[in-house]
Amino acid sequence: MKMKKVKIYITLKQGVLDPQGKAVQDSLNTLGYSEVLNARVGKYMELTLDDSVDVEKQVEDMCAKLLANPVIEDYQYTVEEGIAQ
Amino acid sequence: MKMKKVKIYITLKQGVLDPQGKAVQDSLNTLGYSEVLNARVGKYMELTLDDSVDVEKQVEDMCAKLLANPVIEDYQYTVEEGIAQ
Amino acid sequence: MKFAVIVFPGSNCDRDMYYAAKDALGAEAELVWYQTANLENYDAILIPGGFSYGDYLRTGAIASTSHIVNEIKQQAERGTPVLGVCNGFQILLEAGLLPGAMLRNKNLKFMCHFEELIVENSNTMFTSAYESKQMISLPIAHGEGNYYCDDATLDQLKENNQIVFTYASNPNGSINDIAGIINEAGNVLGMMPHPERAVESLLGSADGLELFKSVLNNWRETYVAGA
Amino acid sequence: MLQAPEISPELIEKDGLYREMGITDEEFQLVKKILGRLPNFTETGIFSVMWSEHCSYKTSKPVLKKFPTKAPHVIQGPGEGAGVIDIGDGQAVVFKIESHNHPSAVEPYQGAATGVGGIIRDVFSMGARPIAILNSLRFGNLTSGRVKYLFEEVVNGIAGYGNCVGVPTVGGEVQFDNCYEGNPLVNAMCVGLIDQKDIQKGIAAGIGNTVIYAGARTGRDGIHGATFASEDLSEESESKRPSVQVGDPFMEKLLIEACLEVIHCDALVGMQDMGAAGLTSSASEMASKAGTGMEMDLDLVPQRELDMTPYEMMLSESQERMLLVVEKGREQEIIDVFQKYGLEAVAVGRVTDDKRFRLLHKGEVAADIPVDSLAEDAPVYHKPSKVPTYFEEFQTMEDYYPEVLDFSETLKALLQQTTIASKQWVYDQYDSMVQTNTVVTPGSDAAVLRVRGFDKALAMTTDCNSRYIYLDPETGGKIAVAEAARNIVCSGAKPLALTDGLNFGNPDKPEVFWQIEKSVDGMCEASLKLQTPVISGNVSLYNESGNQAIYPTPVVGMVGLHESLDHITPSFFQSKGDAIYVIGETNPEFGGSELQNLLENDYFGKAPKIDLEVEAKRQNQLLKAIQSGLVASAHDLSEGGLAVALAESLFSNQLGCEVEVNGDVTSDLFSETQSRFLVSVKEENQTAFEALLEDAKSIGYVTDSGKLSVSQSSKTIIEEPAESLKALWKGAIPCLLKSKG
Ligand SMILES: Nc1ncnc2c1ncn2[C@@H]1O[C@H](COP(=O)(O)OP(=O)(O)O)[C@@H](O)[C@H]1O
Ligand SMILES: [Mg+2]
Repeated sequence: MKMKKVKIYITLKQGVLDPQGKAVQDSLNTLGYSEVLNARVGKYMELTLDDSVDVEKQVEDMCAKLLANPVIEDYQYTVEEGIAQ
Repeated sequence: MKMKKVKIYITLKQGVLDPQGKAVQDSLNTLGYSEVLNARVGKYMELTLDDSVDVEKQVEDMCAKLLANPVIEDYQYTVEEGIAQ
Repeated sequence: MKFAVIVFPGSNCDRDMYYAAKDALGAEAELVWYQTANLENYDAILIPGGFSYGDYLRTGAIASTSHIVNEIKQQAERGTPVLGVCNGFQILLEAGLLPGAMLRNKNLKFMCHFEELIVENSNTMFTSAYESKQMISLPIAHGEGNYYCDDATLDQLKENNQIVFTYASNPNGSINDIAGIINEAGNVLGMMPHPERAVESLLGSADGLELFKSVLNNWRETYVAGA
Repeated sequence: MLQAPEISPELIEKDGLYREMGITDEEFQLVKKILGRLPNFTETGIFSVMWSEHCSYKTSKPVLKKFPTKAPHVIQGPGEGAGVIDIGDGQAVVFKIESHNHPSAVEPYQGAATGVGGIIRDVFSMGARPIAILNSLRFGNLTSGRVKYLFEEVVNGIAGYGNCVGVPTVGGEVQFDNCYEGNPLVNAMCVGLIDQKDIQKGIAAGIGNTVIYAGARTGRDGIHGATFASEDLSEESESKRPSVQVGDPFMEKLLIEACLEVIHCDALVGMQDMGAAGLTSSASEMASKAGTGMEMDLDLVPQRELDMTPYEMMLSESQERMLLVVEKGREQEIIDVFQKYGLEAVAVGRVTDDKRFRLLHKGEVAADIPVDSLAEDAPVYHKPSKVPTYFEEFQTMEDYYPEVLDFSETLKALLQQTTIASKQWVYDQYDSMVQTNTVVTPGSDAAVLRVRGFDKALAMTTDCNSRYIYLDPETGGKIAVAEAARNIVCSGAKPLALTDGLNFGNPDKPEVFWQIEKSVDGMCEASLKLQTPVISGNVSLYNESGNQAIYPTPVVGMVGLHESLDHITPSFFQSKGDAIYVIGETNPEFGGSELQNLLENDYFGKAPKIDLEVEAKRQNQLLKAIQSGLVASAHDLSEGGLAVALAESLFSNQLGCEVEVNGDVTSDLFSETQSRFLVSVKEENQTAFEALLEDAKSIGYVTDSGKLSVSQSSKTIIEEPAESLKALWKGAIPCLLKSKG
C-alpha cells in the first residue's frame, strides 16, 4: 500500500496569550539560558495516510474541522511523498 | 539585535503508548477520514534566541535538560538563520 | 419538566448533574448516551463536566464533532434551554454554540476549590432566581478554564449582556474575569464553575440550586401557567 | 527483545540466563523439577515474574501471615483484588493501597498516574464503584531541583489520572526526608462502594467457559526490567526496547463504566485486572483460585505492536486491561457491553480441567505449566534478621530534650517545616469533589464522604510517621495504626479496617528484615487492640539508593464509618466561647519529633511511647462523646505537638484562642507524646463531656480575637495573629518550589 506522511504544526495565533510558552521561557531563563527571548508552545502531529485520496485537500479539511481551533490557533502542514510499506 | 529562531519537535518514542494520537485517529476515522491509518501527537515549540551564543549547543542542552523527557520522548530541531528585529 | 443529561465517553459529572436535577430540584431527568439520535422529548439539555474523549487534542473538541451536538444545535435553535458546565462549556465553545475558546489556566495547573462568583445578569432563564450582582459560592474544577475571545467578541458580549457570571477574584486568567456566558438568544449558557456540585449545604453550598430552580420556574411560567 | 526460539532451554540453563531475570539457581532447579524438563524462554520469564517478590511475596509472606485479618464485619480479607468490609444496609466498602515507587522514580508523571490507574482497577474489578482516591507520598527535602521535579510531576500525574477518571482524590499525606531523595515513595489507595450482592471474584470457574480479554491493546510496556537482553541490545533491537508504561485515563474511565455494567450480566463468572505481571498473573491466578486450568491462544490477544513474542505478551504491563471469564455461549452479551463503550473485547481462551496453564502461539505450544506452581508454589524465604546497631545506640541514649528560647519563633518555624506546612498546593490540583459526596475535603484529619441515600458516611485517611518507625519499628508500627485510627475518630467515625502499604529497603540485609518484622509486629498488636483488621495491602521492598535504605515506611490506609451524618465533626474550632481541652497527659518526648528535626536536622533517640490500652480507651470515649453530640471540633496531636495543632485549629475561620500551659512549657507546646487529642466543647456540654472523658483537661477558650495566645502563670508567652501564622504555613511549600535550586 502506498502511504503518505503528513506533518502538521499547530500554533497559537499571534496575540493569544500562551501561558505554557511563558512558563517554558521562564524556566529556561531560570536555568541560566538567558539568551531565550521568547518561547511559544504548540502541537505537532504526524499522520499516516493511505495515498488513495487528494491528501492536500483532505488534510486542509481535517485541520479546519477538527485539528485546529480557528479562534485561537493557526496551522501549517507538509506532505511527505509516498512511503511504501 | 541579531536573533535566531529555533523550531523544536518533540515526539513520543516508538513503542510508547500515545493515547492522544489514538483518540485523534479514531475521531478522524469517525468523521469519515478513513484514509488516516495512524496519528501521533507531539509538541512543537518555537524559541527566539539571542544570537550571541552557540545556538546548536544550547538548544541541544535545553532539550535534554528540560524541554523533552528523555525517558519517553525524542526531539529534533531546526535553527533558522539570523532574523533581525 | 424533563432534563436530558448528555453522557459522552469520558463525561464524569453526568451523575452529579442528574442528581442535582432529579433529587435536589425534584424534576424528571435522564442520562442520555451520546449515540442517542433524538432529543425532542426533553425540555432542557444539560451538558455535564468531565473529560470527554480524555480532553485529548483540545478540551471539548472531539465531543463537539459528534452527532448529538447537531441535535443539540437544533434544539437550541428552537429555544430549548441548554446548559454546559465545565467540559460542557468547552464543548459548546468548540461547537460554535458560544463564542470564544478556552486556554490553559494561567498557572498551568488544574485547580479545585470554591470560588466566589458575581451574578452579572440575573435576567436570564438560568439566573432569574438570583439577585443582580449577587455573590454566590460555587466550586471550580478545571485545568483549562482561561476564557479567551477577541476584542470584537468581548465588546459584543458586554453590549448584549451576555456575560452572566464573573469571578470575584480571577483564578485562571479569564478575560474580563468571565466565568460564564450566554448566547444572544438567551437559551444557551456555558459556565466553568459547577452549580451541580453546590445543591446541598452538606457539601458546602446550595447556591447552585437557584440556577436549576430558575430553569424550572421559567419553564413553568412558559408552559404551565400559560396553558 | 530476543525471540524465544533463538534461545534454547539448554542455553538458558548453561549460561545461567535465568539469573538475569531474577531467578536463583535453587529456584531454577525447582522449576525444572516442577516441569520435569527444562523451561523454555517464555516459561522462564513467566516463572520469574510470578515468583518475584511483587507477585509471590516470597520474602514477606512469613511476616504478612501475622496480620489479624478476621472480624465479623470482614467480608473479604487479603487475597482478592481488594478487601471488603460490611457497612450495613446490604452495602460494603472495598479498599486497597498500592505502591508505584520505582516507576515514579524513573518517570514521575506516568509512574504516579499508572499507580492510580492500577489501584482503581483493583477496586472496580471487584465490582465496586471507585468513590475515592488517597495517596501517601515521600520525597527528599525540597531543596534540590530533582526532588522538586519529582514532587511536582508525581502530584501532576496523580491529578492527571484521577481527575480524568472522575474519582475524587480526597486525602493523603506527604512527607519530606533526606532518605527518600533517590527513592521517592508513591502509594495510592482507592476506596469503592458496592452492594454486597454484586461482589465479584477473580476466578476462572466452569470447565469450558470462555476467557475474554478486554480494554487496551498489549504493547511492549514495562516488560520485566531485569531482562538479560538489555545489555546486549543491538542497534536494530533498540527500537523494541521495553518502554515506560503510559496510562490512558480516558480508556480507564470507559473500562470502569463497562465493567460495572458487565457485573449485572449473569453470564460473567469472574473478572480480574491485569496488574503487575499483566496477563500472566491475572490468568494464572484466576485459574489457580478456581482449581482449574487455562488455555489461551496468544494470536488472539489484541496487540499494539508488530511481531510481539509470547514472552513479551505475557510479561507486558500495558495498562487498562481486564481479563474476564464468561459462560460459554454467552460471550456476545459481554462483548456488546464493551463495544458500547468503544472498547475491544475478544475471546482468547478457555477454562480447562487439567490445572495447567497452556499458551498457544502460531500453532505451537509456547508454555505449558502446572498452574498452581505459578500462583502458589513460589518458594518462601525466612530471611535472617538482626537488630541494627543504630537501634541499640538509640535505646541507650539519654532522652533528647531540646532547648527552646523563643516559643513564638519556634512555632513559626515549625509551621513552615515541609512536613507540617499546608499541603494545599498539592490537593488543590486534585478534583476532590466529583461524584458530589465529599463532605470533608482534603486539609482535615480524615476525608469524609457521605453514602448517598443513607444517613451514614465514610471516613478515610492514610498515615505513617516513618521517623518513629526508624527509631523504633515496633513502637512506630503501633503508632502508625493508632494515628490513622485517631484521625478517623476525630472526624466522628468508628474505625473499621485498614490496608497496609509496606515500603522497606533491601530485605536481604538482616537489619532491614528486622525492621520489617518489628514494625509489622507493632502494627498487628495495634490492629488487634483497636479492632481494625488488615484486609488488603501491598509490599514494596528494595527501596534503596546508593546503598542507603529509606526509613521503614509501612503506610496505613484506614476507613471508618459514621453511623449518622450528624456525627461528622470538623477538625478546627467552631465558635467563640467554646472550651478547649487536651485529652491525655504530656511527657517530654522529642525523639523523632519535628522539633528535633528543626533543631538538629536529624532524628535520634527513642520514639514516643504508646500504651494501646490507653489509646483504645480514649478513642472509644471520644467517639462516644462525639456521637452524643458533645464535641464541637476534634483534632489529633501529631507532628509539632499542641502548638501546631492549636494553630491549625484557627486556619479555617476568623477565630482565636486563649490557652494556659502550666507544666514544662517546651513539652506542653511541642512534645509529640502519643494518644492525645485537641477538642473544643460548647459551654453547655462541658459537664457531660468531662464525665465521659476522664483524661480530658481544660486548657482555655476559643475567642474571636483572631489571635493565638498562650500564657504561663498569666504571663503571655505566645501571641500571634492567626492570619500571619496561616500565611507562613500556607506559603512554605509554594515558596520552596519557586526558589532556585
Ligand atoms: N498527598 C496528599 N493528597 C491529598 N491530600 C493531602 C495530601 N497530603 C496532605 N493532604 C491533606 O492535608 C491534610 C493534612 O495533612 P497532614 O499534616 O499530613 O495531616 P495528618 O497529620 O492529620 O494526617 C491531610 O489529612 C489531607 O487531607
Ligand atoms: Mg491529623
